[in-house]
Amino acid sequence: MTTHYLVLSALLFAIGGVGVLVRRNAIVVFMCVELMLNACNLAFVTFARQHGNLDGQLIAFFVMVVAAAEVVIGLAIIVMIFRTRRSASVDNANLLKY
Amino acid sequence: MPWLSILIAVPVLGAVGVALLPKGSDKLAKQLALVVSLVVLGLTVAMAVQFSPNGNRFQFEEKYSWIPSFGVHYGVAVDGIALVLIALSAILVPIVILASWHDAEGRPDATGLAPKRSAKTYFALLLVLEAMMIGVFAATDIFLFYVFFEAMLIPMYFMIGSYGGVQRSYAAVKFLLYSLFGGLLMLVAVIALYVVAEKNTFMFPELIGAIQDPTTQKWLFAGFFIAFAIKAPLWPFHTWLPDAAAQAPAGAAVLLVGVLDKVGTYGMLRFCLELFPEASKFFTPLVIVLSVVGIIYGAIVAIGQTDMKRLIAYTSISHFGFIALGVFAMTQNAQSGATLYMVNHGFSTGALFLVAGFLIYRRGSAQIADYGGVQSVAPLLAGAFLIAGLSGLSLPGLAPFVSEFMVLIGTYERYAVPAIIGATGVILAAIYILWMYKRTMNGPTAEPVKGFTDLNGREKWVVAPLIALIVAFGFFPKPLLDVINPAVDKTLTNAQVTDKQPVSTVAEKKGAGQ
Amino acid sequence: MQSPAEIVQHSGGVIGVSWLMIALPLLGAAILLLGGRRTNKWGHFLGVAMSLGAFVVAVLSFVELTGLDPDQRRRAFELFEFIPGMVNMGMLIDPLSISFALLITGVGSLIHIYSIGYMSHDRDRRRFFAYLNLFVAAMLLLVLSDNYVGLFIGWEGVGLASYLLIGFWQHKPSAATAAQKAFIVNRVGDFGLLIGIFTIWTTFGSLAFADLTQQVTGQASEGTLTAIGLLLLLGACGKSAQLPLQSWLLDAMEGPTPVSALIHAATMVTAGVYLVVRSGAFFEQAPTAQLVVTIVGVATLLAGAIIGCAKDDIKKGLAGSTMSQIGYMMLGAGLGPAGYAFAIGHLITHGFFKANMFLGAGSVMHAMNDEVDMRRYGALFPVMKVTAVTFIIGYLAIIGFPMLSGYYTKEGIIETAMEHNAILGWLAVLGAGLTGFYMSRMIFMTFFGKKRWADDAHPHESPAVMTWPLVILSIGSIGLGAFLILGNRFMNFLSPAVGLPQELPETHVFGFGPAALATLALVAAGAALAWFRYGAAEVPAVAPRGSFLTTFARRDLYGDALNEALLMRPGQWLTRIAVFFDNRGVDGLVNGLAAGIGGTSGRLRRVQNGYVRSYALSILFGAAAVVGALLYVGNM
Amino acid sequence: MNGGTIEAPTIEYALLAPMLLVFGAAIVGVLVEAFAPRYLRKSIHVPLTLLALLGGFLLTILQVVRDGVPTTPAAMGAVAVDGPALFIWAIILILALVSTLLINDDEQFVAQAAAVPGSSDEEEAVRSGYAQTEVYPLLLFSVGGMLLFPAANDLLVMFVALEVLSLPLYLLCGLARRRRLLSQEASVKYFLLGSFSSAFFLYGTALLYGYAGSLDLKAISAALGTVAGQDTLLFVGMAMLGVGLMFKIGAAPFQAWKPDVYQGAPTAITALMASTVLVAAFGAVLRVFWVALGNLDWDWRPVMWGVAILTMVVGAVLAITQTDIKRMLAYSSIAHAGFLLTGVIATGAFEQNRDALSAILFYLAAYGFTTVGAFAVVTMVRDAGGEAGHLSRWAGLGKRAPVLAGIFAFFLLAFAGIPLTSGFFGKYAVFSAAVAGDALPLVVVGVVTSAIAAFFYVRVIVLMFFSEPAADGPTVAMPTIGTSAVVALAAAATVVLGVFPEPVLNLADQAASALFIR
Repeated sequence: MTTHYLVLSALLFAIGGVGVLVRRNAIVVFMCVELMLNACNLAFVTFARQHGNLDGQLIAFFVMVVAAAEVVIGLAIIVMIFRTRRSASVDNANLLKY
Repeated sequence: MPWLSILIAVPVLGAVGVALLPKGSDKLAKQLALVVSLVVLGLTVAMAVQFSPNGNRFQFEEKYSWIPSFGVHYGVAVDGIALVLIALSAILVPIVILASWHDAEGRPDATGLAPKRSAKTYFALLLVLEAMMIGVFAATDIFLFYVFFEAMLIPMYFMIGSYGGVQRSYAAVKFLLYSLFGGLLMLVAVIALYVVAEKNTFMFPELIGAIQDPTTQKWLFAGFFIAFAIKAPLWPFHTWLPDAAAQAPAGAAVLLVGVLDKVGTYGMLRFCLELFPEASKFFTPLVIVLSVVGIIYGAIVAIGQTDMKRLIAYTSISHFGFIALGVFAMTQNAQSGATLYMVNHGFSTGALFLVAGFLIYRRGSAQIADYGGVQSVAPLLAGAFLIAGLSGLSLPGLAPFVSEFMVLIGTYERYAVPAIIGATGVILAAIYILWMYKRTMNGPTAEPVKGFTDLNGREKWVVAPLIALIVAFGFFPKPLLDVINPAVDKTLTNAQVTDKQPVSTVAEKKGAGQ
Repeated sequence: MQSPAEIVQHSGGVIGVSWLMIALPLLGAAILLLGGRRTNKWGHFLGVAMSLGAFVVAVLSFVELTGLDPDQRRRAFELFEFIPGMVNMGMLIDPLSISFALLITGVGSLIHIYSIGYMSHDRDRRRFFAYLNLFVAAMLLLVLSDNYVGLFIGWEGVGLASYLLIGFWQHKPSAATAAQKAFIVNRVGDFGLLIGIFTIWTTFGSLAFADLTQQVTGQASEGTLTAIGLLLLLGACGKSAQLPLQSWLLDAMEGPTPVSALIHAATMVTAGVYLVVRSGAFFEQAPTAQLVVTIVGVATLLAGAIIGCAKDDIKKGLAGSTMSQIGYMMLGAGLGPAGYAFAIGHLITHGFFKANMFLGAGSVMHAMNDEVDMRRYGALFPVMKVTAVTFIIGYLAIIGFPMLSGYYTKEGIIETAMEHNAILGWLAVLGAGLTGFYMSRMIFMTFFGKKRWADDAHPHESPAVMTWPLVILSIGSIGLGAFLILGNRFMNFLSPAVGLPQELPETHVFGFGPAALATLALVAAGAALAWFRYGAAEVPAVAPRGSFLTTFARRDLYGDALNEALLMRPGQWLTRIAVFFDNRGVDGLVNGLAAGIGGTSGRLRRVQNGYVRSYALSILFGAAAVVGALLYVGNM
Repeated sequence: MNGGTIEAPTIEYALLAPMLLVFGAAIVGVLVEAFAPRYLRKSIHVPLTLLALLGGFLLTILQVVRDGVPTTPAAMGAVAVDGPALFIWAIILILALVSTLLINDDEQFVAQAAAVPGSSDEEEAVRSGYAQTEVYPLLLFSVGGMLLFPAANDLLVMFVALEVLSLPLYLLCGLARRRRLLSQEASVKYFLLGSFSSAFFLYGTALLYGYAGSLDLKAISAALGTVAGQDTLLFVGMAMLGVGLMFKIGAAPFQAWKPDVYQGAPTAITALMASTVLVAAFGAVLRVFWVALGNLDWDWRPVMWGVAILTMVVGAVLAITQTDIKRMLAYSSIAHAGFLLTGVIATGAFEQNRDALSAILFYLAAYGFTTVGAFAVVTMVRDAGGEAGHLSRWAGLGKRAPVLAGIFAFFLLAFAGIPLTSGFFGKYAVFSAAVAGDALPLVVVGVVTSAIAAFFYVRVIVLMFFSEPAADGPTVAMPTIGTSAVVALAAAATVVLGVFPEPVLNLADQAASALFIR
């Protein structure tokens, strides 16, 4: 039963992961990361159900808070670089290499 | 009296003192360095006289716990082998300081510009190096030995890199990395030795016989040996030496080839044989082959050199072949000879490098082709070069002969064929030395050589003691051998080897006759 | 057959201070070398004094030795411990060594005196005397040591002195090259000697002559003894310029003439003979080795003679002759106790007459502005009578003119060889005939015939300091042979040191044996041929192109060409290959490894391309790899 | 958690005091930002930050001296303040304090982060003497996270700590005053990759939770023996958790961010990351792989072997061709992470636990000081464009500023592990633990890569001492008191730990002897 949720969670995680790899826009990349975090949340909640304890559900809340904090920081950084470069493409920022 | 600690401390303090002198006091720095090195020499002599050759193996022992967590001690002591090598270092350093009087300043005609170099630093480094050289021979704790073994690379690295020839940084880096690589392999072996021996100590005397398993012995032997073979250097690990020696200022080259490299052969004799007797026997054929190849190969390549310092470096590779051959021949004569060789080679190559340095200082080139007919304008210089060269080809009556003779005869006792092949080095040595001498010193005087001045007072003082030692020990090596022999005897006992007996002996008769 | 006497350890009397023989000239050399220019004024006198001092000690030792019972005449004593447990330095005074000592110091002193005059115009005369003194000391060390190591030190010491003296005029490239060649070729021989010494040590456990008696050496296998013998012979060949190591001697004539006389005629080059005789305990029990010694001797005596026939350079002619005469000595030394006395006897008389002729040649050169080409000489007899007469006495001695020194000693060798092996004997006779030819050629070209002098030549007799030694040496050339050989005087004298043959040879004032007569006949024929070609006929001032044989002889029997083709050229190639291999191979590997790591680094860093997405990809791949690996390991 | 009654949790405030102090000071810092006038802020922040860090350090010491090392976890099992944690705290706090001294420098941080580089806004901000004083509270938050990270006894707490330590760093990385494009790029890269990897960490956590039903490290360990048939969950979870952790220590193949971020970030922040973050991350790695997964060492050791070898090789080899000093030090840091991993692998063999642990603790302390010192020197070598990052600019520095160059050379030799420097004993300790832990081949790889690594350290020395100075070479800034203190302290630590390492070794040994609380 819970397996489906887990598969879904894994799929979401994979989609997020692939999204990070294929998308250029920093915001979208970041959203994909958020998707990965949410996949984790789904997994936590599923496992909480499976184990019959509430820890997983509790954790999901923590993760949400952390994700929110990450958004705050992340958007600040992305906006900063967007203002500088007039572009949100992550591929544009490659001065640091080799 | 903690003689050895004092011997290590004095040059360190001297180095600090030299380094702390105010800017521009180069002359004072030189004088101070010279005085310090002479004090060390005096102390060494004072210590050496108190050494009793037939007393305990290790004398002037000091042992303090240094890093109990690792079982490391500050343990120093000397046996006959270490004593003569310490004495060698103590003798060479003041000579080198005197010889390097102007080396650190850089000559204007070398590359067109006269680099401003700090003479003060050079002499401070020299003194630091001296402390480490004494320390490395005195260490009875293997960890301490390793510390000195590696740490002494650094001052030499700076001496080559900062004060050397045109390609100095290449040479310095090559020297450092090559040695470091060997050292790190040795580090693994040192660690493994500690772990496997389970004695919770690095004290050498306590670790003798600690490793019994033959396979373990072989691996550990390999770890130690490669480091020593690079340091010595044995063929085929030798290519750093010609570069380093050719680029180093003459004084540094003397210490590099004369003393530093001896740490390699000393390590083989002291650590490889005694700690891993079984493995030593197992690897003996290999080492002997490497040594013999080194003797011949070094000599042949030396013949083909066009640069004086490189040539001398290659002769040393040949000579290190002899030393390693003697060490691994595992006979009393060969090992005593090898130890004596280490000392004599220090004097002989030292003299050769220094006199070559005087020449190069005058001409601004180390190329043999740039000279010719020096003997006509500077007979003393040429004479000193000749004597140094002759000692390099082991002319009887000069010190290196005794050691080469002992090495070969001792090797012959057990391994006749390698000794015979090695002895052909005698012929090759004559070729490389005399041919170099002829090309530089004989014939019509070359135009740029005409203005050469003969040895000045300072240079005479550099050369005279070395030549005196070479001649004196050539006819009367007994004082050195008396000190060396009992120590070698102990080494052989610990290496579990006994001398071969002659087929038909005249020993009884000899005993009755004399 | 009588074995040598036992060596007695005893350090009393004059013999007890016989080390002064070595010490005095050594001191002289040290003072002259270290004293520098300050000693220029009196340096040569010091040199002579030191040499004479050694001579005096030698004479006194000799007198003391002859005063002892024959079986007490081998005295050795220790000076100091050299290599503890292996070698003690000590002196051995016995009839053999004292004979050499007398020759070395005696002839040596005469040559020292001669050199005062000969080198008077050289600004480095002091250094010359220092080297001469050094030579005398080393040579004495060679013959007076009581062990092989001391002998070897002296052996190389004379090699050094020879090197220094051949290259004395080092500013001449030819001299420097000749010196270097002499040293290196000698080293080849030294290599053999060294290995021989090693074998002696490992076989018998001692290097002292006192220990190595025939009883002791008899315990070893003949194979070992043969090996020892051949190795020692290799050493002897180097020092004594025997085939195949002869090539250096002719070049060595680049040195000042007194050097040629002392070192390359009278003393040093005979060290090989000394070595063979001294090592009799090995050779006598190794017939194969002895045979090789005689073959080498005969081959060299012929080769030297052939070379001597074609040389126009007076010194090189004499050098070929020296080679040849040492060949005789070697032949004698290879014949065992029967030949020793003749070999050493010939060595001593040769020392006199050859030094005599070399110094005579020097005197001629001195007179002719250092011209050495005999084709530019001729008709010198009238202008320098003393030189000419003494030279001719030496000449007569060497060709074996009856009653003169060479006659007895050479005849002794030929007779003994004949008894031993007829082929060797007849070849030796042939050599004597050749000697007659080439020496006569030399006399006729130099002192007789027509003047072929250079335009600016004004020959004159040399000063007394040079002629007196000639006179003294020529006296020795006349009488010494008869004194030594007749009645086996010398053989009996030497016997404590080298033993005696089973039966003593008969000696005659004039021999009528077939060999003796044949020798005389051949010598006469040779002399006559020389007279027809060089005395009676016009000698061209420029050497004509000769036949193949002449060219063969002129070019030293292609010895140098052979060396060049077999050793030098391959050696040069080997050196070049080795240097190349070292730079590109061994060092190339090291540098290549470093470059390889550097190159890898340079390529790998391109992976770090600056795109954050590829970084993420690497993380993802890494994560996949880690997951996979863990699953793999976990399910194993 | 039974029947709706909620028990008030017990919290050992005294035990957590150092961490709480740091977080408290961080919050005060935020308040200062909010209320204090601009001209006062800096003069409040600096002492506040330094005092908080110093206080935390003293409290840590006090804890050890007064109460010894606790044997049970604190805060309801969420935080374990045990021997290793206390030692790590002490290192982090002192290194953070030292790094803060470096931050104390207007030269490094942007006047106004919001101003677009090169715009008139920026000029205006610079002219008005603005300063981004938020740096200090951000730093304190980050340090607080670092303290919590290795002490977390619960994967959730660890995740939170990870984010708390990371988020401020993302920001700090983007605040460089010069070369702002690089700095911003570093920031965005670090942020994206950091959050990407923390997603992995979290997913791994989730899977482990699924496996064990708890996030408590001890509970996970206990579940290893009882839960059957869920191996895939366990291994995948362990792998993904590991990925998150390995990312933080910069192990290959998760090292890609390190060079870019180290190069772009303000040097003081780089120093902080290179020292304290590494220490904290290794603390967490040790705790997770020891307390939770220690019984699985047969499974994770082979994988960690691969990671360690790859890390050492990549760090050493890639560093050779670097041309920027900070980038080179970043690769050096990767190589050192590899060396440390050999120590981590050695902890797997149980009887060697203690030696390996103390070896790593010593290594971290030694390396931390040397690193901070090295970056401090980097801040002082400047040319017109700010810090002279390109190595070619360092040519001949030994002649212009012999003392500084000498000290830097000494740091480099310590990195290379030359005897008589702290680096040598660190390396020795770790390698000897690894040999004892049957990881001899790993040690051989370690020494070979050390030899390779030595090349690039030595190359810098060659440049500084053996090359002729460039005509327009960089100048050496007159160091502030703070910077010189940092350099002096780091040099002193490198010397002292290199000659008399025994006291610190002893301390590390004692810290390790208590082991991690299970």
